[in-house]
Amino acid sequence: SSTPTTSHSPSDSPMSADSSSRATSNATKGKAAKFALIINGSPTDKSWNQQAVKATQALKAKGMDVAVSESVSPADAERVLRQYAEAGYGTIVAHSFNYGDAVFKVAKEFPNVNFAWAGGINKTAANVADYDQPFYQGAYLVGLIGAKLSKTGKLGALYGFDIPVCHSMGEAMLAGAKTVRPDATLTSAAVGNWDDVAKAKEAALSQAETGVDFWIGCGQGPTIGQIEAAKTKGGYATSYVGDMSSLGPQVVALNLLWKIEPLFSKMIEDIQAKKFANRYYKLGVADGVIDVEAAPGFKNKLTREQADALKTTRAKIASGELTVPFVPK
Amino acid sequence: MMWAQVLTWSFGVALFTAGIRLAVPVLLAVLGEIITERSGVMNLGLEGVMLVGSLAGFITAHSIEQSTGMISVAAWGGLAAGLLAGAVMGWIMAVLTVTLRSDQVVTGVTLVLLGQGLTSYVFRQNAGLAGARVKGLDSWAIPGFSDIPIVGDILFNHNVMVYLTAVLVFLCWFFLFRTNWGLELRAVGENPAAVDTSGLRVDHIRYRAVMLGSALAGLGGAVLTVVQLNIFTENITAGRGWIAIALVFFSRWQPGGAMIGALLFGIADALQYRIQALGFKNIPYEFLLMLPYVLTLVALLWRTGRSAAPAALGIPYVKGER
Amino acid sequence: MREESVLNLGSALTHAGVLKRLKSLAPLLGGLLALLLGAVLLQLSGANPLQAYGVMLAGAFGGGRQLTETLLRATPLLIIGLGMTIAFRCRVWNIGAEGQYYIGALCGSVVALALPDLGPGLLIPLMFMAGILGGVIWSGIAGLLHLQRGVNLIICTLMLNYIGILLVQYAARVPLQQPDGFLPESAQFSANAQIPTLLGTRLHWGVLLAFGLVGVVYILLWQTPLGLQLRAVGSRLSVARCAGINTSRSILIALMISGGLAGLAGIIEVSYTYTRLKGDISDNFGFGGILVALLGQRQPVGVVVAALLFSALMVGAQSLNVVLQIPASVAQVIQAIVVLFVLAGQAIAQRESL
Amino acid sequence: MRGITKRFPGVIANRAIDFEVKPGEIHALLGENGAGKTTLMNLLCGLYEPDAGEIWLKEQRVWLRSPRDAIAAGIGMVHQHFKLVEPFTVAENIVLGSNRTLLREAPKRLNLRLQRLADQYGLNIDPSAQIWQLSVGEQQRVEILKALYRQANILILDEPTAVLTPQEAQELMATLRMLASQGTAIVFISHKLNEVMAICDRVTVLRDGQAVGTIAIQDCTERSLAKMMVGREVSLFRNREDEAQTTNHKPQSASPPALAIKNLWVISDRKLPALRGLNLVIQPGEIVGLAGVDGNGQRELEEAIVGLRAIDRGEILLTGKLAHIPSDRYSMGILTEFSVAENLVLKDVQHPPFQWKGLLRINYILKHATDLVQQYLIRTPSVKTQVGKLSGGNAQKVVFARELNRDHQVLLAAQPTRGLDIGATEFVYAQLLARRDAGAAILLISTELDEILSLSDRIAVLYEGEIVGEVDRASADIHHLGLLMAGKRERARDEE
Ligand SMILES: Nc1ncnc2c1ncn2[C@@H]1O[C@H](COP(=O)(O)OP(=O)(O)OP(=O)(O)O)[C@@H](O)[C@H]1O
Ligand SMILES: Nc1ncnc2c1ncn2[C@@H]1O[C@H](COP(=O)(O)OP(=O)(O)OP(=O)(O)O)[C@@H](O)[C@H]1O
Ligand SMILES: [Mg+2]
Ligand SMILES: [Mg+2]
Repeated sequence: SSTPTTSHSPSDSPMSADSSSRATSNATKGKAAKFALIINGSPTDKSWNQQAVKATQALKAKGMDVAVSESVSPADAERVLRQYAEAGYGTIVAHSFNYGDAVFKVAKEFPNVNFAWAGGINKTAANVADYDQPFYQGAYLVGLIGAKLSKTGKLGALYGFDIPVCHSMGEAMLAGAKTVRPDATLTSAAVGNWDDVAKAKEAALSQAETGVDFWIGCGQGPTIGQIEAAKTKGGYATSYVGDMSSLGPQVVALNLLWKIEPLFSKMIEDIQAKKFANRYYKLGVADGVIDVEAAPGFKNKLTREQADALKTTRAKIASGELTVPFVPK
Repeated sequence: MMWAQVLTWSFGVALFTAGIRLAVPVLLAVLGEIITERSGVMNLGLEGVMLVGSLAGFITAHSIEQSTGMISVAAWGGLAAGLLAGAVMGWIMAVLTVTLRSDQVVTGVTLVLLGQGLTSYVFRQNAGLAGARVKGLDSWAIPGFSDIPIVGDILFNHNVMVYLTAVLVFLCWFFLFRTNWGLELRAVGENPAAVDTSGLRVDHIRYRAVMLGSALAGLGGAVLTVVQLNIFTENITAGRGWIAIALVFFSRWQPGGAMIGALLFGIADALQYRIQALGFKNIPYEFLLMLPYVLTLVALLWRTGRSAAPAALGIPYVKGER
Repeated sequence: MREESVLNLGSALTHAGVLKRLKSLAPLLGGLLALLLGAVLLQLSGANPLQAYGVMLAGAFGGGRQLTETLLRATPLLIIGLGMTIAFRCRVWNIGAEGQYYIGALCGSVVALALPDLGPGLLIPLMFMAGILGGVIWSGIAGLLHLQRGVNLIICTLMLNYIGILLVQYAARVPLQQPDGFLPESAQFSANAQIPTLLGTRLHWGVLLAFGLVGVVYILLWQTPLGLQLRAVGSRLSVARCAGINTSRSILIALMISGGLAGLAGIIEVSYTYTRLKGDISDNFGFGGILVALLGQRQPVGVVVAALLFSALMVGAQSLNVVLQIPASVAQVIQAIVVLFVLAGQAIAQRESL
Repeated sequence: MRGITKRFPGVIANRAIDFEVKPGEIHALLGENGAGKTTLMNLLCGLYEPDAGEIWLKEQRVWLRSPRDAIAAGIGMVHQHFKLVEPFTVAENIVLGSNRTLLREAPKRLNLRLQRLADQYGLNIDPSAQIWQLSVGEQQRVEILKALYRQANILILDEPTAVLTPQEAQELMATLRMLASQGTAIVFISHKLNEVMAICDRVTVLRDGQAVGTIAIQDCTERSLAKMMVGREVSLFRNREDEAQTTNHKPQSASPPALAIKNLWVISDRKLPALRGLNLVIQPGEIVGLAGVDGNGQRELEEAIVGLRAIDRGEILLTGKLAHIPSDRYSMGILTEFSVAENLVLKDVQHPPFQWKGLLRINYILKHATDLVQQYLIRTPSVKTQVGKLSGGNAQKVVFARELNRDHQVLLAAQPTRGLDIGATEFVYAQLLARRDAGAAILLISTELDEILSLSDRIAVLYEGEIVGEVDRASADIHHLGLLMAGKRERARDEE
């Protein structure tokens, strides 16, 4: 099983009769030591959720007490958050923008507990941090390679929903591509769903019919759909957030990675240094949190120039010399 | 300029080919449900049945492929597993609704719940499945026919399951209307008391119908994972089971009608993606996504008239009741 | 299926009374059997079943707070389930609760966003009314297509589910999106538009309303002429028609009541739980409500029990996830098994002969 | 059958009944509504299993656990409610379940084979017709042929003549006699004593689930049988001389008609005109009997008057409230899932005194029901019992009680005594006459000429959707009416 399991002593149980009083005392003692993550889907999605779970496993390896709740619908978020807060978890990460309101509500009741949510809109509180997902920075790098790998110069983007996180990815990829191939164009579409792979494949196929042969996806369903489409129609796709190349070793050229572990570690550091209040974590390419790398099967297929371009542009973004355009709509 | 793109032959070919592809898994489920409902049982659990079929098919195909490396054996094995898993789900449905006579609607909805729960449980328990994929079936252009311009591309250049599904439409019709089994099955759906007093077992016939129908739905699910997508993800059927139930009404319980309905829905869906791909940006994508559902409703406006529903549909049979 | 009514209390006094009483325990036995099966599953997932069930039980009923959560989670299921009870009593197969819930939430949200400064005493009832109206309209469309054009009701309501949800997704992303917002959601409702809680608990007025509705629906079905007529239509259409009952009207009424209640559940959830409109505002409450209505045997009190059972399984399961880190999918399977076995038990209890 | 006992929740339908039939005899099974006749026969054809008792066939004990066992044992039953699949053809219904091959027999060959079988038994049937296109009489023949096709040597008929026209009944009896002469044992359930007297060899009478006795037909009269069934003397309205007191009744012809039907055209389910310019006027205080062979538009007329069927042309003028005794109580009269009490108030719940400020007055409704149950002698364990649990006759009484208890000016009584025992029939007749005397206008639709003749003030004959003749009661003549009812058909046959 890939689900991390922690051994709790019975007294950790939020169910025990005097849980709330003990919870508070726990909270003051070993606050940062207990870390909870709640996710909206499956911990094995090869993407958004799995990356976060993977990061908690790294924390666990460092000796932290870690718990994960999977498949928590936004309707249940408030209850689950509260349950963790009462159980003495000092840091609770709500890994979906849909959890926002619940986080702020519960955070007010537990001023000693630190919360973080995946809002990406710089909405914070004294004990609530927000963390951004600047995938668009990575998408720009993807564009550099995509422009070269594409024969037609037509790039495709497929989103779960046409929301800023997604929309900016397509636009940034196009911007990146145009630097090496001015005639590059972008075709984008939304599937209305994060996980309907069949639908996404069909959408990607219809893009392929218009000449698209390089894709970036936003959401695991759309991305898997693109990989499948690339397998049938030819072309290349990009992994979203995690390494999805096992689904199509021949066609997944790049992995757009979100390395969440540094993000979580930074949060814990800040908490210990009492710098957590109102933090907006905008960790991207510069911090090594967002990264683009050749997929394992593609490592030696990239030309030297391509690898270099990746490297130098990444450095430029890191140094602030280059700002990737953010086009949310 | 965009309209010019729409009105090309290649656009049409791609559209209809995609329509057929999208129709196949749903059509199998519709055929199954027609058989089930013709016997008087309404199985609203199709979505769950398809899901279980899709996972069972995928796991089987994957493990055969991994252990023997025989790709086509794996694919057919997977499809058979989907069929079997569907039948097992049908058996559960039949025990509850035929033997115990519990309400068919609630049992069906529960079956969806069960299917969703079981598949995510099994999938998450086996971490190896997450990135796994199978080879599936290659497409097979029918020699001769596939060379016909346009029509050949649309109809005769698919994988074998597409052709098989077309054959199944015919078989399904033949079974229902040309065999004694079919006669008895339809009689049970119209008037179970008549069948009972004729010395046949109403419950046995319904068991067979529900299990056969669910098996086909399971096969539909397996086609989705084993043949079309070559992977499994949670909730992969994404509502296709429900669409199939709607299409049964559209089909008026006729296999031929089912094929038309499934194609209509598939083509509407395919069209919707292509409109997006062509960049009609002023139409919000939500409205494009609605297109297949709206079209199904609109199409039904023209299929009214005397209801063709089996008279005993949805009604548990109790011996000797007036 | 046996219909129970005030006028028809069955035969507790017959010679088979004792046997019947034994049989009436079948659903309970079914539930226990399901838990046994669930125990195997839990063991397979590496948990101690007894401990796990203890955690689930404590998580759902272990104290005032836990009970509160169970009640909160049951509220939308209960409201929708009650509406469906009326629809199903009239043999109106409305499986569009999900869509009606969404549209109800949409209409209520429009009011909440348009009149943020209105006092809650006025605003909340207005929102509720708008929510009900939304559900009524959405179910009414299905009703008109069914009655006017003869389109099957199951399909109408099913298709309108998809359409309704997409409509809300659009509304939350474009016209109602918060002005400076990036996320596809409306602005958060003003405090006035969030249902107040009761005396410092987390329970809110909607919970109270839901339980009040139990009585209302009970009275409507069993103690009013309208209820009797709706049930008559559900029992046999042609007889009802002969008895001078306007059957189309009855069908429309039953449909719209169920739609209206689904809409009400929608705006209550959005106002209290989500506090804003977005594309994802339901955890399958529509289907849950349908299940609860049928599992509760289309009896208002039964619906309460079913809704609580359902919600307790959900809340307990999540607790299991939090406390013992048992994957939520195990709980989902257990939930489905419990429902299936309770169903089987109910069916056995209802059979005339064993 | 020896010592047969069968219980239902709340009722013992059969108590220790002994019953036997010999090959080649026609054995009548008599009893009031709810006496347990149907139940006993359902046990014999394997639909139920007895709680106690044994069944012996030709000196051998048999266990009939399912209809399949019964069929194998050579027992065939024609049920009171036919067990036919409506959208299927006659041939398909007959062979249903007896062909074990995979492929179906070619329709042509099958039809030919069955045509021959039908001819052999002298049953006039078109094997290729669909059931829903057939008249009730024809459907019954299909049922009989179905039993014969399975080589039944015991044939059970549950109230076979209740739904037949006199001519059809005659034909049926001839068929039964022929079958008996070939050695088939026949059990014949009926409420019509004259038929029983005419064709049966022996009679067994049930009362309250118990066998009162078995006697040879020579040893009894209609009157003695009636007494055996009911347990007291009953007067029979069967012959017209008995009802002299009703003949000199005068309708209030001066007043405007209570029911006037003008040039009525109605389309049937088969999209054909079922009524073609029908005209009929009924005055307050008179009973108009509408005679006719079933299937000539009776059902459509009934539905049009009640408002269940759209009127194509013409109009129906109704003064005052309408009460309706439907021809098919299960699809038009009562809700089997509802209690007796609920059924009794079904039409009036929205009015006081049954409701008060929008709420039902439950206690009043229950009391009302208790009163009506006593007044109309409805045999039911309680007013809260589901009507579906009552016997056919008692279910009909529930309809009667409800309809007659409403203050109506017009009463539409369609086949009001179908399936009723003599006691109940007597009661119904008395009620109808009392209503008329109270000033109600009554339209009596019946396929039983006897019934029409004994009750009507005026008689109209319906043929192919038209009134083909109207006669005054005084001048009515059975022969003439019979000709009118079947007139055109007779003539057509003559011309051949
Ligand atoms: N879940 C169910 N349980 C029991 N019966 C059902 C169920 N769903 C549908 N039915 C029955 O199936 C048939 C068709 O369903 P429905 O009544 O919704 O169709 P309809 O559109 O009203 O048909 P019609 O054209 O006759 O009006 C009806 O006889 C209905 O009673
Ligand atoms: N399925 C059943 N469940 C409960 N009670 C039943 C059932 N069938 C029959 N009964 C009861 O058994 C008794 C005998 O009924 P049965 O139908 O045998 O009467 P019958 O003699 O055929 O009457 P009728 O002349 O009215 O047809 C009645 O009191 C009836 O209410
Ligand atoms: Mg009877
Ligand atoms: Mg009878």
